Amino acid sequence: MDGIHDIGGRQGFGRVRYTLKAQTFHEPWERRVNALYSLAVKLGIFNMDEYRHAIERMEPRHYLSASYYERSLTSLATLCVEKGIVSQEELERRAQGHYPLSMPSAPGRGNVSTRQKLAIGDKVTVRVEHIPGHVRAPGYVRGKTGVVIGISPAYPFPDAHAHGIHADDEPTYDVRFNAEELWPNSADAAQVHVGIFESYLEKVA
Amino acid sequence: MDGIHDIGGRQGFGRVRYTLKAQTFHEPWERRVNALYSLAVKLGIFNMDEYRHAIERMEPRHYLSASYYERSLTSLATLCVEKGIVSQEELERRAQGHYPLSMPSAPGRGNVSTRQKLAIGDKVTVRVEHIPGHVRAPGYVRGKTGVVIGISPAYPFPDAHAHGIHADDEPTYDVRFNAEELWPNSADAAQVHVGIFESYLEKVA
Amino acid sequence: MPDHGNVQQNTASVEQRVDAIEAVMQDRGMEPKVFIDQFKHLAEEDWVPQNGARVVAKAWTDPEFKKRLLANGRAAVTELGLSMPAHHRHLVVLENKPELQNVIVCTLCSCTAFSIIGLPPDWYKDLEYRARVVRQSRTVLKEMGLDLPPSVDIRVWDTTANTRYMVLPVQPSHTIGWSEEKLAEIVTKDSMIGVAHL
Amino acid sequence: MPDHGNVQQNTASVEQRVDAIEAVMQDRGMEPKVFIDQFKHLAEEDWVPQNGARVVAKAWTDPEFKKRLLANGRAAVTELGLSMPAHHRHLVVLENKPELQNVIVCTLCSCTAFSIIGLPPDWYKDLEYRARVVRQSRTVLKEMGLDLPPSVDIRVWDTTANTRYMVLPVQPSHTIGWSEEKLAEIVTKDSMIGVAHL
Repeated sequence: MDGIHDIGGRQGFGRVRYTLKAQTFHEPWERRVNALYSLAVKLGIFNMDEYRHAIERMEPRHYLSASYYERSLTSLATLCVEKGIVSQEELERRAQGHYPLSMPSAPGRGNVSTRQKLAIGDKVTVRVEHIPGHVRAPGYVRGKTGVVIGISPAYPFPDAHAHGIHADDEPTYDVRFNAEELWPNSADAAQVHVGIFESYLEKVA
Repeated sequence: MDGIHDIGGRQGFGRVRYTLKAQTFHEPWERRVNALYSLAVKLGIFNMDEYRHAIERMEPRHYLSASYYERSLTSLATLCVEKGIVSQEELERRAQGHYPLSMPSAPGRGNVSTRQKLAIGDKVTVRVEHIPGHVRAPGYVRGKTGVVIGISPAYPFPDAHAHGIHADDEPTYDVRFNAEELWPNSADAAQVHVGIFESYLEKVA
Repeated sequence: MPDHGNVQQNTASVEQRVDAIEAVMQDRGMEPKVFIDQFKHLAEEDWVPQNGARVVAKAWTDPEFKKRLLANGRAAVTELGLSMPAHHRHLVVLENKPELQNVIVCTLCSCTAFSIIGLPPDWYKDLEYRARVVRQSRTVLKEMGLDLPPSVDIRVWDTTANTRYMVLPVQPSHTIGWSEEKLAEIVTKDSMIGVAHL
Repeated sequence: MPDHGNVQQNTASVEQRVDAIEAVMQDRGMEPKVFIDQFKHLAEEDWVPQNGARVVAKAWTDPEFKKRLLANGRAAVTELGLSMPAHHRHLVVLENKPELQNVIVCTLCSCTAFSIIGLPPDWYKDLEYRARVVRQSRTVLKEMGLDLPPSVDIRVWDTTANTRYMVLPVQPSHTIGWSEEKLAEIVTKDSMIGVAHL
């Protein structure tokens, strides 16, 4: 989905609040949330793709204003409700207040049937697709052309796996783009490498 | 700029909170804000393009969480500070608290020298440009092709006018796109018409 | 993790912030109070949807006026004593037909021909309408109560430049023959934005 | 205008919400308390940047290991008794050189090879880093204190699939000849993300 989470290259953000030896956790509840969602994954209640997609489905204002671990919490709670483990009412009764969850999911899709095996050195274009469900290609590479420089082991196709429908495994490719082709006249010179599933790519002749 | 304000076609938002005979203003301060920014425009303190751009420059979390009139207020206050009418310190002293303003502006640009006069019926493509300053073409038409169906009178080029640099007047064109070409397989069938400045367009042979 | 927006815990309330900027403008001799009163008058008495309703009613009853209105909206509305601000360079009037629905949005901010159709309603300025109506026009209109049959084409107009738009709604058949005054009473702001029928 | 997000005035605090979901999981027999304790141990004692530091120090001092590490990171780190979760399918080790700086980001969420380089620091998960480092790499690194001369090329790695990355930083020249143990002490998490030199 073309969600608010897809912020690579989006302008208007301020400086990175970088500190030396920055912490991972700032509050005790953050550690608990991280453990609880990991436990749910371990117990097979949901998979990592479902987890990521439930974060992406947060209401855009909530997504942007929430901290990282509040996003984790919202995904965990949303999926527990969607999987029938608890109702939103029970959560709200227990939490003694409104318990914001993510928005409903659109349907997913299976692997792209016309996908091709690619080799290192292949020139590829990222398909111009607007998938209503989960998708792992960032918007900034859509329609852009790059070169395959690495191949990673096959993994369930996230567009399907995040929606509980059958997902064939497929490899991902490290594709190299030039930042100045991604954002003409408006990027620092760099090579930008993105890990891209086979279904998202088309070989350029 | 590829800012958070450019939300046409972005997914994840919920239902429109439509009500019959909906109001324009809900709080007395909203009317005052609308009057105050209009007064500043009338007095020549800033123009409408500067006003719009100062809204777009709001910190993304602030932009999304603020109401329409809080965005107006933030633009008005930011421009009064940037134009030297008041300091942020004075505003904060008077408001007795933190007074969030918009982020600094990137440089603007002048009219595109290679722009061409267009006629009704011309097929045109929206240039693939990523302008760090103000721009009035929504991201969803970037690189897309449509047909000119209307011509509007010339107006100062906003990419320049919003930055206080010389702006030649140029016409805008009503360009018709197919929603299904803008968002393949992911839009309701419709024609989408966008008012586009001449500098943003290239005629397709 | 500290709060990362620039709106902090100790942020002044929006009312305090409005008071502060108004006080500054007062101090600098800009006479904001006078303008606020004038503006209240403009917003409540001048920029009212009854203006557009009069335009629509006249177009329904006067074919020659309708031709002039569709050819040059900005000039035609002056015939009714109406005017538009200088930066609204052009008024394009979009005629709905039984098989054609025109809808207006401003995805980048919330522009409207406010001196003709009135200041925009709250929902028009919301992120939901701005984000969704260009891409999910039929779905959004249906959610808003306008369930169009598939045979009706939709045209969405994104007012991203200095042209302003208004929709000329279809005259309900049961009102044929009514007086201009009576017709003007049934025309709503929402029908001139294109999200409602009459 | 009513509040439009789904986070309302009466929203439970985030702690109350965590308590509620933990209590539900407890009720359903998932034994969350046990797992939270285990996880605390994992996060604080197992998933520490000292793991990656040992990998880096060994690569600096053992050219054959470095070859294996660059060829197949996931297999090579097992030589040091390290492992990665099942869904981290691949570990790609990116070798920095005096004229090449590799930088890791995850623009869509905040993935990292956390069992090797440690859980990600707060700034890595922030919108600012995710939005900006792919497009303004040199500017952002400079703001973060790493001012690279124009002669240094930058490669940004956006970890949007199930491959995980770690940067092999350049060994500082004054540490040539140091023992593996002493070298491991100077390697930081940030140098293995690629935003700092040693």
